[in-house]
Amino acid sequence: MVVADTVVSLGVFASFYALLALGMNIKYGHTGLLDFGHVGFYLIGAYTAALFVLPPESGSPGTVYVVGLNLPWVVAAAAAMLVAGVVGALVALPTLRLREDYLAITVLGVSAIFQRVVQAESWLVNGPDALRGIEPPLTGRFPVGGRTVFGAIAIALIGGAIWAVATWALGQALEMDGSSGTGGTDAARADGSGGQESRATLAGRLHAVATLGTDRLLGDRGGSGRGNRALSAAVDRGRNGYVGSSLLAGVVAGVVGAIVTFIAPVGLLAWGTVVSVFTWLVLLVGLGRYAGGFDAIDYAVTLALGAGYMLALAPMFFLDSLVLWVPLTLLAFGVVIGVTLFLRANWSRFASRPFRYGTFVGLWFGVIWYFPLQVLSSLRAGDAMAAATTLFNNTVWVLSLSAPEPIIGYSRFQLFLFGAIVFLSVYLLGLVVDSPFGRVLRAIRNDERVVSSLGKDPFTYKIQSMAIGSALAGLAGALAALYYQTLVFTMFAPRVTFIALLMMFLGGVGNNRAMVVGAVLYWAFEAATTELAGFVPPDIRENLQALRFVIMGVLFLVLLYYRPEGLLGERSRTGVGSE
Amino acid sequence: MQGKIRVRCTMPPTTALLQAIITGIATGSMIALGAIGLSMVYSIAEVPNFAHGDLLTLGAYTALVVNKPGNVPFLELLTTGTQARTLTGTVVVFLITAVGVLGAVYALGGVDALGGSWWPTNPPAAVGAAVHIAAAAAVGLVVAWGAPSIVVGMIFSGAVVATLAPLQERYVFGKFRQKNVSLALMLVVSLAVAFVLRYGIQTVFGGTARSYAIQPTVDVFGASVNVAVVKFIDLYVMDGGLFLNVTDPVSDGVLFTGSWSWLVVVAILAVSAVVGYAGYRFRRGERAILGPYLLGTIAGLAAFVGLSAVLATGGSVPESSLYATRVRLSILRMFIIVLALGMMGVLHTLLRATKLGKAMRATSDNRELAQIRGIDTERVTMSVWVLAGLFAGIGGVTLGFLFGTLTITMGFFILLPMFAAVILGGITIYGALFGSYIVGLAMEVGIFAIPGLSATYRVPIAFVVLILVLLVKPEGITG
Amino acid sequence: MGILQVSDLVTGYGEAEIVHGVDLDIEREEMVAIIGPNGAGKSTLMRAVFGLIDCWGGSVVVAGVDVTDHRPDEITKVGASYVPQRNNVFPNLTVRENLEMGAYIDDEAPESAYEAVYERFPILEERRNQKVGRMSGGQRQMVAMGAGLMIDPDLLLVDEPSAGLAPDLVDEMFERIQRIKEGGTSILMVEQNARQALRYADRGYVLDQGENAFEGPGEELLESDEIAEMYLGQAG
Amino acid sequence: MTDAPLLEVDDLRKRFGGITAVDGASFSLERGTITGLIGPNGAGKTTTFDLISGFYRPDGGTIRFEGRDIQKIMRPTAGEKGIWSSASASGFGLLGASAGRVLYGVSPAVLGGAAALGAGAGVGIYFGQAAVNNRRSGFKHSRPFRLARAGMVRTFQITRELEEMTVLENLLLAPQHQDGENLFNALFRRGTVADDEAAIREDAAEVIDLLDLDHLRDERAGNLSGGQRKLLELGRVLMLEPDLVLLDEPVAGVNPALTDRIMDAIASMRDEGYGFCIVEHDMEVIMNLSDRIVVMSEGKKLSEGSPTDIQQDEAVLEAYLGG
Repeated sequence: MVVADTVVSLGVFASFYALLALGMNIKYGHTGLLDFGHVGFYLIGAYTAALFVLPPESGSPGTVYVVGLNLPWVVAAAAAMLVAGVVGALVALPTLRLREDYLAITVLGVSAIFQRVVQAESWLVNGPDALRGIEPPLTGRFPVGGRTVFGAIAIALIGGAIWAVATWALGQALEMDGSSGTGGTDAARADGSGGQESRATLAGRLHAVATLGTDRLLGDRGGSGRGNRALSAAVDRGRNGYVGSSLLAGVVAGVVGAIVTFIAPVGLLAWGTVVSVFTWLVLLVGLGRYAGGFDAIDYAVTLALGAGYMLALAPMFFLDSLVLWVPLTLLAFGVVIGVTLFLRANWSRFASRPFRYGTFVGLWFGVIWYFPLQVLSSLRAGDAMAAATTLFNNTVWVLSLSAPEPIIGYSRFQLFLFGAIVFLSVYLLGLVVDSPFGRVLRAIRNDERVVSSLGKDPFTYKIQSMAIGSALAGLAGALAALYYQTLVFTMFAPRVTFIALLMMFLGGVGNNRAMVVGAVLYWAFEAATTELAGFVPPDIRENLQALRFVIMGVLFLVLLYYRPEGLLGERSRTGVGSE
Repeated sequence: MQGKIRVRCTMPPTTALLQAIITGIATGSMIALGAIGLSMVYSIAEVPNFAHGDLLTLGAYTALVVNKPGNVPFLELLTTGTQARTLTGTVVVFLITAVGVLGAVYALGGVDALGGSWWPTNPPAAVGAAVHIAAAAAVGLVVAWGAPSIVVGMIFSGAVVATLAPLQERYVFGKFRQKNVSLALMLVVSLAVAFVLRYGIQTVFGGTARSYAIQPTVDVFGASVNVAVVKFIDLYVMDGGLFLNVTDPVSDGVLFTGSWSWLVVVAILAVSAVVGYAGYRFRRGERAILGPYLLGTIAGLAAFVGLSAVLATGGSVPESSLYATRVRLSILRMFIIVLALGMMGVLHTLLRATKLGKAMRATSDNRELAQIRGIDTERVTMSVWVLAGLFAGIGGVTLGFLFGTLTITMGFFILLPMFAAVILGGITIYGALFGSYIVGLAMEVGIFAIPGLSATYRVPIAFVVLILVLLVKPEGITG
Repeated sequence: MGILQVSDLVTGYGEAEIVHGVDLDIEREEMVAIIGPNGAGKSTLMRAVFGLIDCWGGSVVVAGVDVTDHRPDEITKVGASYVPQRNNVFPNLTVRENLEMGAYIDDEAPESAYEAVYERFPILEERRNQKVGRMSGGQRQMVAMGAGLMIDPDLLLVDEPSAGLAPDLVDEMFERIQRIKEGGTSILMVEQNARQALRYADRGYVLDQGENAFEGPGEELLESDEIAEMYLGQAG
Repeated sequence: MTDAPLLEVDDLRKRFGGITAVDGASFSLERGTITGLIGPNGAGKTTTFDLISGFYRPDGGTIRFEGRDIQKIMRPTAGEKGIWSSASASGFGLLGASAGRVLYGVSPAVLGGAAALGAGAGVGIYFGQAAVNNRRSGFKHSRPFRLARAGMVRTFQITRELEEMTVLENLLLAPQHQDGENLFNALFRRGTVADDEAAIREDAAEVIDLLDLDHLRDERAGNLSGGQRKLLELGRVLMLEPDLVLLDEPVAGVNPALTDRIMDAIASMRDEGYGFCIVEHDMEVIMNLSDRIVVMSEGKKLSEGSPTDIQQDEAVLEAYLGG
């Protein structure tokens, strides 16, 4: 099966939920305002964007709404942010002076009011019935095959962006290597001996190639295989090193890609393969860096555990009877979990880096699902060709190969669009959080009275925080409206707030980048369990879907108890050069 | 006479305001059923429990085990029809009930509590155990015998939820309290618990709406009365006095007819006032279970109702009257009002008359001083959870009964008005009762008073009231 | 065997060590006052003795039972009772209920226990059905004392009984405490009002910066110049 | 107004529930001096501090800072009134519009009219409640940040450091009127903000140097010892450059070596012209440091004078030892 599509749509979900979590993080993580009514601003953003995008006349029969402005989606998204932000500030005005528990409950009430208004006022946004016909941007222009002007532009944009981000990420990975402290590197070098060195150079070479020479042009020489001098220079430039050369490389790669796909019949295929393979390579380098001092044994053990978890699911595939596979699967899972816990308790390698180990076990699980598992059925049928095609399709994830000729489908474009918005939001919020403004917010979270005694009005800051957080929720809502194309009031139940909280605590309270991780993890779990639900008879599928929320809730409680700072934790702010 | 308007009154018009007030009292009672438990947990265990609404849902669904076992997963194997059980099924219900009762006792302090350590006097362990087991068996027998009656369902739900609610404290909230987490984090924790509970119920029962199998008609004074359908209560003001007529629109039967001359009306009012005042004087200066105001009110009302009933003379619906009004009220809603009053009475007695209740109030006032005085505040906390569970179980069944259908989100929708009531009352138990009726009245009267407002806006009105009050007094009405 | 022995007690809040090793010894039917300047750790010491905060070191023995780090309700059961300085009544409970809570560990307080308290504080009988939250500071103090006496304790710990009282009530309060002592209860009180306290106490301990500074019979300490100096410091 | 005393407290009163915490205290203090505020427990010193620094609303009496009533300083500015009234207007305008919609339908005229009516009502309600507050109930503002901006800053008896922030960040937070505290600047005028930040960092480096906190620069404030926290609070005050500093027990729980350093820092700041008002229980410190001492007892001023006068004052000793 070509599961790249599934993963891409998962990424789209994750992107607008990441924005929702980012909004929550500004409110709670940075300022300490517990907003249980977060979903209310998501709702406002979604419906505002919908009304801006919809045409004046009702799109489909039986759809009534107050006004349709028929404006471009960019305007709609901006309006959604603005309206949600203003409403957020207005809601905050009377409620912010309350105790934290009163605040949480009151804003929850406010979000319930919003939901009821949408439900009751049929003239506004079609009342209890769905609001349909929201047209996502540029849907008509996709899929593109490459040999048109629009296709070339799209490819230049998408390919360029992916290239730039991947190059930048590669640079970051190299930097992480350099800045992880002299002690760490020395130790790694000591035990990793030659292998570590050569890998560092390999990654460096890859980066040098990836920048397409633009690093020389800009003098961005960090990490291009020139050893420690260059590395430390990169560290000196701070976290934003490589931005220039990555951007420029992205532009070059985009232009080259566009030209190639425009002129050559196999250009698109070639371009897609190169871009995809490059992203896989960057992922590999990143993981290698994250693994740190992992050696063959570590990789083998994590691989075994990941495969073990996958194997535990095997009875499900081969046994049709529910009564047979459920207990077997549970038993197998119990055994693997037992082994994991045993290793964690008794094996110092695991015990010292449980999260790194856990991440790799999960990764291997994902890798097995993504690559070998998808070709299993073809192989069993003895169709090696089909298996190879599937494998290739999954590898070249940027393209959709199911059509007669390779194309870029709309979902890829959507992922690129939403991903870019998330990327930009995280970047801008990073600026905000690291500025003196963000410092005041964090001070308020610590102790409002100090802020007051230093001559700063906590109230105005809290209002601004509520406005920014709500605006982000509004943006998330706008993207959601564009993605779903249909809005019903039931989509904005308080459950959504809970999920945003979950993603925030999962990633790490107060850590903006972690919101993306939280969102991805949540949707990975969601997608995995949905797939599992396919194996049970339809009449109990609903029960099983509820069960996964139970599991999610229990895991959330466990997380809150044992690791309230989240998986990634709060980004350390000890300043530059704290060594 | 020029000024008098003669109304033809075969069918008096509904007076919307009066109707709204009476419905509001019923709604307030409904909110109070849950708000009592919520406020106890909030003020004594210091947990703003978002899962409380879902405890009510749990209570509502639990009653299905007794009422409609054929619709309950796994239990359906032990049934012979929708409502009838096999012998094994009956034994299972008996056991669940008995274990529920014992579990609630166990929550008060482990095995020692089963031996009676929580009693005001310290009995020998054997005696305590025997009494507890006998009580559990008795309740179990009542439930097993009385099924599938919905009233028995209430007892069953009460016992089960009273056992389950303390588990939240023991395995979740208590653990987090030991870590000294902030109130905000406690809110998040309780939200997660709510999530687990709600979808836990859905995992077992599935997402489809359920309903109880109940006999809508009961025999009252020989007449068959449908409890779920509204009754018409018509009041006529005439030249000569008052006339009251209660009818059942379905059977068209007349449930009550009475008329009073003005003289009698004045006499009844006067005597009731005197009795009420006497009751007040009798108790003045005392702060017992029946304080002066409470006794005065009860005595006055009792006198009023009693005298009215005794002095009523029959009559027929008058041809014309000065003023006539009709209020619609179902027996069910009346039952809810009475049930809420009854539960408040039980709670009030507990808080005022028993040592445990006083310890609860003391702990709510000042936890540290309570410890200094030798109160085992942990046991007090657990008993609060048991009580909250008991009330939630009973309240949940009542809600399910009233709504007609059981849904997964029913508890959550009543949770918001409950929280509004509790916060309005400044997070005190008595304040929450007061707040419940304020919120209930505001919801119903608000819907009535604002034309064009659909009934969907009930909950929003509760919150608008809450926000307006908090704007003026951020600490709540009684805080 | 004394009623209370505190040896080498170390305690504090959070990370701040406030009491650095204090020794106390109280005989039966003795009244002992702890005095010392603000911030000397007097109240902290009391709270540690009664199990409200953890002891970091040392031990507390009441009536021969080691109660170091026991829960307050367990310490109550050995026959000790504590009247804190602030928040020492339940404001939403009536006087009678407050007293009842004082005797919580008894199954059912005998009516004579109430009578005994009412005898000491007649005003409380008059107002037995009144909510304590509506009473004046002096009356609250009486309710707190009364509740502390309900179990007829062997040892009564009193934290600043004179705080917040009008001057004419202060004497009265000390005399009442004196009478409680004469009734057979040992008393340990912390007092800001050093002179008054030492006048009534059999012995006094002076705490300074969380350590024992002086100890001796009340009258003797009263005369000491060093005490005045400790309170007001020396210009240098 | 420069000849007015730096701080003038006149007949200050504050009650909590049934207890009178401050009962008619009056005193004043001057620029470039250190005034000690002492008294037995419960004399109302910390409450007086809370009143002066604007954290509580007084029940009676006035406090003047540099000749201006602090109530006037804490009043909302025209800009704030504008924001509040327009927020109120838009809120009620929205309410009006929805009411119009519900009652009379969607005609734009009705909606607009109802919205305008609602907005008018909103403005009216805002100014109306302000007027009622001020005239009827003698409303007293409690917005301490305005006082800090005017040049009066306080520390806390139990230190309130921002535990999760580093020592450096604690200091960087303090200065007034930072460009980067404005969201717009933080995003769009990053150059200016960076320059501003660099200057503040330089100041902070000096303060860190002065207080000998070098080795702790990047330590989380929550990990500091009690004495170091006191130093850090003092450092924040230094970063603010106020006219008047209110110190609540600056050396409580601080070891002698650090105490000396804190005292030196205070004395040298006094010489630079800062005014100080200090509550402290360590008599040695207060007697050595203060130029003048105000003794409070039972919420009133009992005595006032030089340290030597106070030490010889029988009434003061009586207040401490009790009658």
